[in-house]
Amino acid sequence: MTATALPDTDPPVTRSWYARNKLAITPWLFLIPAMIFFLIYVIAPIFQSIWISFYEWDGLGAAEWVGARNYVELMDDDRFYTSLWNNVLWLLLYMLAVPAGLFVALFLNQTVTGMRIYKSMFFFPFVISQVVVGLIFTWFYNPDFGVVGQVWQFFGATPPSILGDERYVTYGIIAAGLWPQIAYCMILYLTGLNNVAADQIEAGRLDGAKGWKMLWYVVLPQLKPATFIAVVVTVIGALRSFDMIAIMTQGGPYGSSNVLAYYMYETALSEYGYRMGYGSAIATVLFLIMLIYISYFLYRMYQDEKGAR
Amino acid sequence: ADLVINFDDPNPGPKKGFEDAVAKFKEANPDINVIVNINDREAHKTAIRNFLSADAPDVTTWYPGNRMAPFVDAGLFEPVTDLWEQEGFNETLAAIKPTMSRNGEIWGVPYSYYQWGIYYRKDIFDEMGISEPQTWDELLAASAKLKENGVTPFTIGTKFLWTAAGVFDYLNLRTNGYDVHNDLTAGKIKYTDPRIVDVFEKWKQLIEPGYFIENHATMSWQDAVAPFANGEAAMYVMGNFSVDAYLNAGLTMDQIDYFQFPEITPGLPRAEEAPADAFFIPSGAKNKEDARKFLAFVAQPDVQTEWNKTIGQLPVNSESEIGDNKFLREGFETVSTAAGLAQFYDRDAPAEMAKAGMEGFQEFMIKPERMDAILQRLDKIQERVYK
Amino acid sequence: MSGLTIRNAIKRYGEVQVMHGVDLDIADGEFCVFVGPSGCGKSTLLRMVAGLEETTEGKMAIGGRDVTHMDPADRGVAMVFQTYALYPHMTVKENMSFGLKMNGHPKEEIETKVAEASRILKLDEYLDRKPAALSGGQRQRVSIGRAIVRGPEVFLFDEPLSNLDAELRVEMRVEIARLHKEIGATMIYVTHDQVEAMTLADKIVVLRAGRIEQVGAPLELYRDPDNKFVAGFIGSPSMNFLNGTMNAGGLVDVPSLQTSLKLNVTPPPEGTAVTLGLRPEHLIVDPAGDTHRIDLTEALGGVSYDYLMSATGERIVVEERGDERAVEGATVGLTIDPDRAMLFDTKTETRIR
Amino acid sequence: MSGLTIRNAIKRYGEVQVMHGVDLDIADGEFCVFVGPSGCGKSTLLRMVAGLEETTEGKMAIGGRDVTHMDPADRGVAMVFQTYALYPHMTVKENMSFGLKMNGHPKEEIETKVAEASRILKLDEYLDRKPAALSGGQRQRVSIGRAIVRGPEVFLFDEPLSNLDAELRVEMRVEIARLHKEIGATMIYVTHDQVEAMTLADKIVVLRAGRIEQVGAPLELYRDPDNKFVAGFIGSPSMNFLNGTMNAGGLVDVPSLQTSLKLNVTPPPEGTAVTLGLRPEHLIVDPAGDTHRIDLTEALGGVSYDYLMSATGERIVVEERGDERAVEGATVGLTIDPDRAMLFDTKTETRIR
Amino acid sequence: MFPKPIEKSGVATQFAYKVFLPIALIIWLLPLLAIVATSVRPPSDINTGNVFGWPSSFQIIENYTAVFTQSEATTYFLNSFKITIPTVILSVSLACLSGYALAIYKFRAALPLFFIFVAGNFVPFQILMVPVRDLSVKTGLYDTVTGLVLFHAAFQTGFCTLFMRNFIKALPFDLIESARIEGVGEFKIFWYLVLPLVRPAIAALAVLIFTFIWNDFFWATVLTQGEASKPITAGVRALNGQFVNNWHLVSAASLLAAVPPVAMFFLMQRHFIAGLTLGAVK
Ligand SMILES: Nc1ncnc2c1ncn2[C@@H]1O[C@H](COP(=O)(O)OP(=O)(O)OP(=O)(O)O)[C@@H](O)[C@H]1O
Ligand SMILES: Nc1ncnc2c1ncn2[C@@H]1O[C@H](COP(=O)(O)OP(=O)(O)OP(=O)(O)O)[C@@H](O)[C@H]1O
Ligand SMILES: [Mg+2]
Ligand SMILES: [Mg+2]
Repeated sequence: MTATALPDTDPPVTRSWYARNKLAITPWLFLIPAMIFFLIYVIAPIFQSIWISFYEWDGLGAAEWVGARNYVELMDDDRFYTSLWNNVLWLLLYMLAVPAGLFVALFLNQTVTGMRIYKSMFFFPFVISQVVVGLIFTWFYNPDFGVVGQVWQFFGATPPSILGDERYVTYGIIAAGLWPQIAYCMILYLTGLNNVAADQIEAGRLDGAKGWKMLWYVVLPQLKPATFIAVVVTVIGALRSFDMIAIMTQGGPYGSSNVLAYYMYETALSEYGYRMGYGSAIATVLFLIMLIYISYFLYRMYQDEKGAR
Repeated sequence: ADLVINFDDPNPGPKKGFEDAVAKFKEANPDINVIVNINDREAHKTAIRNFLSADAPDVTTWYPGNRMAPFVDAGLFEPVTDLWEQEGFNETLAAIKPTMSRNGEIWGVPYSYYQWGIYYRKDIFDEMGISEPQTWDELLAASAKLKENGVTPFTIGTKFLWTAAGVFDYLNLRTNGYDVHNDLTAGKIKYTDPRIVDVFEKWKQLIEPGYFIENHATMSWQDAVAPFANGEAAMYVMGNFSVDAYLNAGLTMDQIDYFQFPEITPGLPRAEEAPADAFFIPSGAKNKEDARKFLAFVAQPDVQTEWNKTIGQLPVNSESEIGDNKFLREGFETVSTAAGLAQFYDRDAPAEMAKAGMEGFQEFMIKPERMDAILQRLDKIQERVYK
Repeated sequence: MSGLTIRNAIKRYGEVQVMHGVDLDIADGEFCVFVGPSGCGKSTLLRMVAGLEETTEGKMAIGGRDVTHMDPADRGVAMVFQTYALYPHMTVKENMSFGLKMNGHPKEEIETKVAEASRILKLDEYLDRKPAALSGGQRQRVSIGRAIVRGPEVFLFDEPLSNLDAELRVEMRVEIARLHKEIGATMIYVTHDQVEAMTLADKIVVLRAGRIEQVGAPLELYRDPDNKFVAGFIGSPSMNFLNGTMNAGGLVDVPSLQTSLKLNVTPPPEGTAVTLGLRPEHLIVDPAGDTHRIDLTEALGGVSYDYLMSATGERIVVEERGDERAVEGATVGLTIDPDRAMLFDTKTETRIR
Repeated sequence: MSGLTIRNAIKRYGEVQVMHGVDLDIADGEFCVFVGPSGCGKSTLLRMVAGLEETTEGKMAIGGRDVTHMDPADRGVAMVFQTYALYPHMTVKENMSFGLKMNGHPKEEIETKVAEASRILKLDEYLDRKPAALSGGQRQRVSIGRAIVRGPEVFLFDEPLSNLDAELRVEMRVEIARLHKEIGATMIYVTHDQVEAMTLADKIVVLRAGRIEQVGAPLELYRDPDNKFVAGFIGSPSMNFLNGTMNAGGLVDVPSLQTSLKLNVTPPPEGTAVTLGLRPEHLIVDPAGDTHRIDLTEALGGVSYDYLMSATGERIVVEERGDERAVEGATVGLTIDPDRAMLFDTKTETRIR
Repeated sequence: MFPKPIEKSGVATQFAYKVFLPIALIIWLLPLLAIVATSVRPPSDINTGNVFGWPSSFQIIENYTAVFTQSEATTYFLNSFKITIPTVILSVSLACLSGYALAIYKFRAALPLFFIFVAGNFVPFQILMVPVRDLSVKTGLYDTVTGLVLFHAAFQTGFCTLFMRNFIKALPFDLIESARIEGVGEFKIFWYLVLPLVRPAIAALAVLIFTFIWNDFFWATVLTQGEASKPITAGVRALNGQFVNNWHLVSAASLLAAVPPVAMFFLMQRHFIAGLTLGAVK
């Protein structure tokens, strides 16, 4: 082919700067409002909190720089260790919501008439505020006129004071917290089960996998995304456990049901608190724990995104 | 001019008392436009930090003693020493003057206070032939007798901690006296001091035989009224504000009565718990002139008389009249003859110490065997808080 | 012996009946292909054989054993799915050994069987990969391997190649033919693809709306269909159908051809409406004629398709080969070999022989 | 005039270069089809023309205007996507008028244009339906309609029919051919389908790995490919390739045929390794010969494919027609028409003419 | 489908399943049922320990009206709506914009920015508490509905962006390209094309955020103090203090507080569940 020069009949059009850089600028125009909000209310405060944790400050007067002293004090604070240990308990026991949710989901994954209603009723607890759940269970556990008390008395036993006994209190609150959380995991699994590949189940049937074997070898691996999310939301739920404790015990009796989230609030903002620096130090520790999960989650997401491209 | 007042009790009685007083004040000062904000007490406790520094009202309620210390120290309250001079409060309000003072100035004007003591079921006592105990031994004997008859001697609800502090304060005041109370809350005495240990040992004498109701850690003070009302428990170490609750729970004036916390160390001058409620002027107030007018107004004898009749408490002004109910009369008798008035453990001690201390009391009431560990922990905290 | 016998099999979904009493015998080692339009029940019948669908009524026997109500795993069948249905979280090896493992076979036996299957299917290199890391063809091979390992009496394939691209499809088709030769098991194969059906089958079963239309060897169906449906279904491009009537002399009047034909059949009564069937590959364009106009020609290189329009408005497709091709727009005639024309009763659609 | 000129177009994604200096001229009103193996850059080139991908280097002009760095909207092109890309929340009419409306064309003008397009595509009945209520073919028609409405100089199609089933595909293919005739705009069409390419194109562009292998009319490419790649790519079944060497007399030695052939080409030097190309449809099985064994035959009715194995292990496919068919396992020979054989240089893969 | 459909098992199993299902439901909802029963009892039932038995009389109207007459419940409810509805509107709008930008445009900062939004969504509230409260006090937003709305909207932006971005990303990109070829501007593409198409996602998200915000307790505690701006969750806690020992009233108040999210759930069930699983699983 003869390499004739292109017939440039039209003079090159001069386009405005915006027109030329349209695709580079537009996304920022869309992003700016959200970014500003997020920066002011989420990103900046994280760093401010970390910064405050190096101060002694009662929220009124001038803040005093104390370096790492708040952290040193934290290392020697029994309440902190109680809270940390309770957080660990929360993390571990809250995880029960995942298998329990799966179990309920399996139980409900049928097409009997009225199943939709049953499913929604089972999901119900998740929609209710944790404040209400906390109140319900406070009453439920009441040894004198709560359900637990009545049941014990029916059997002629002295009802335990679940929320008043350091041995039971954390477990009692976690059990209350599990109630909505199981419902949440159940829904995740129900939708997961909906998407389980029918052909793999059939292949499994031909391969002779039955019951638990089918569940373990064929179904569960397919539910991995649901499980992953269930674990993530449960971990976050466990570490954020604030409402229930605030309502049910306020960390009591004598701090034995405290967790970091509530302890932080208590130190920083409650009637006897106003140690902003110390509270921030606790929050920072909590944040660091959460950061492990956040990083893991982002890593997973990064892998997915890479795969998608 | 506008006068903004923040008040801290939305419950019907107190609210009415306050509103009536405000109405009267308006009548007397038609040119002042009074604006009131009424908050829930717990909310008020957290909110005050913000509004004092950010958007100060002209008058606010708050509590004397150590509770006012942070704001006084941060310069957020206006001293009213001159007002006291001018209006002669140094005489009429003398009872509360010490706790209203700090750094050589006086910081507010109290409008009400109330006595603490032991409220009891007179009908049960009568039935079992028990009379009002005057000494520690009599108290123990009365308790033993109640227990034998299937009645728990004391009700209490420690979910919100301060109720336990009331018991502790009384045991301490009666065992060691007013000065030890003040020294302890001022951080001058360790918790492992033998005198304090002695208080706990006394307390043990009530705890170990089971003289307090079970499950008190899950109950608020109101919850704890129930066993008292239905006869499962017969005594309650409480403040006078609780009388309403007894009546609401179905008890009649005849069924309940009051006695002073019995003597423990013989001959010790008797000090009492008598927390006061007061008005303060924030230093950021815009209309300080009218604010002072209002403070002067609420200290007037007739105003305090009316107000305290409405809320069933004691007026601070010595020229006011006491409501004609047996509790108020007995209460007035109790506090006016006391050798010293304590505010309360959690008002006298710094907040952080108070919190830790009260948790310790609660823990002790449930696990008395941990006494040593608890006291050592309190020492540790004390060391840090008062440094 | 592991042939399959189906007797009067009926399938209902609630009220809807989708299989209407199917009778079928497949001999041991035979390669049987089910074809038919979408929704005719091919998959359903196959899945009834597999045991994945309940057989509502009727009997089913494999190798003489009545399997009608047996569990899928106990029937001695293996199935290869259109979607491969590989377990995505298992390696190729684990996928293939899963069935044996579930049934508690000893480890060494599993090893040998997997190795054997992997040899047959040339999968040795991929044994440790997960399905996601395989191409479509490789995945389908694994799913066949999974079937082989279990050593079933009957292999079932449900459109196994339809997710592959054209080239791979050809390759895998040959592979499956080879496999059948090598292991000689009975195979039942569902497909939409003419070529697959014609080339793989020992026996083709043509289904329509839950009923068997005809069973026979591929060329038998091509050459001697029982009815218009089968005739139209087998062969590509499809057979041309022209309306006609029997006239007095046993001749067929075909208006669109502007002629009458004498076919080698037992003529039905005079006046019967008949349909004449002509395969595109059996027609020759006659440039000298003038019965048709050439609407469109498509030259594909080796062959061309001519779309002819008759005066009656009936369309005819002619497959042309060789280098001389018809020109669009030209007026032409058609040369017909009456021996290759077929006749159908227009009403009943059955073949008139 | 609205032809397309591409000069030395280069496309890089980061480090990876996917188009290697493409030069192409498409005349005004021409129907140009891009074919090539998957990943060769067909879509990329089309999208570069559309302006959806930046052209890294080189120039591109439509109707004489340099459009290399223009916004897609300003190039005067319209594109029809494989996925139709209809706006699901708009009716057919709104879909077609959306672009004009957004660019502020007056209402009446839009009305007329949509009416016109809808007439051409016979969409009048469906104007008020949403895409979800349309069949695949109708959707594709709407997406073409959307392109027509804008009255572009160049239409771009990226595998527009590959989501349709076989029958519809044929129908829509004819439709597109008709459309091209009717509006006569320049069209560029990407496809995988041999038949589409052969039947629709005025000009086929064969791409391989980001380079143009050959440009020409369909039958030109079929009959006279420039190289082995094009020869193998065009035509189905693919051309057979046999190894050979030039011997002294200008003859080609073909071991698998056990003979030497004299082809009508300028013979390369003696000893050159050459590849002989033979189309399956140009071979005839000779039952009398004994050079090959018939491995497998596939009878499709009208045609059969015979898979022949030579002594050298090279495979040959022969397309057979007519009724006499070869038998599997038999030993046969091949009859070759040297005029139809092609010769390629084995090393460079270029055609030797 | 797993487990095996119950219709395919024996009659006995089917029967057992159908019988057990309601029993399981009752056990599951026992705490709730108990509190419903309590909320209609007269106080005397509670004092006499009649927890399971039939209420000695039904005080539905008395108890529920008492909640409103004896407390500021009306204000609390109004506040909850005043907080929740603007928050939903604001955060969803912001997220539509940012989600669109992150899903459609390929620029280097897209992924890091997206990850920051996602990470922010998981941050424990406590680390934000002190500075956010401080900021609110300084700007006069403390103890105002506006303050809560702004914060909630900002915080939820993380989750909403994650949600919208993934949803928009799943739209066929062809649609956008097609519109670009047609000369439709970027904002018009967003407005006329993307917004209508993500309506289901917006609905799902709105329902979800509504429940989240309605049920928020922590920030209500941290950022409000008075009756004037307290939402119902914090209100219920306050009522709990006020109605001590009046469990019938506390129960009634609690149930009332749960009504709007529950109603939301039942009315918008499809969207709600889609929201949960979309937002989470994708
Ligand atoms: N679960 C079911 N409930 C009701 N009807 C069904 C069910 N499964 C299949 N059918 C019906 O049974 C008939 C046969 O379906 P089947 O899947 O066997 O067709 P097919 O021949 O395999 O079609 P295709 O070629 O599209 O795969 C269809 O009409 C279908 O609608
Ligand atoms: N965004 C991208 N980044 C990097 N490489 C790309 C990108 N898009 C396409 N490619 C590469 O460019 C080459 C050409 O791709 P293109 O989609 O044009 O192929 P194609 O011929 O259309 O294939 P197909 O027939 O499968 O559609 C491929 O090798 C592909 O991997
Ligand atoms: Mg099928
Ligand atoms: Mg492509």
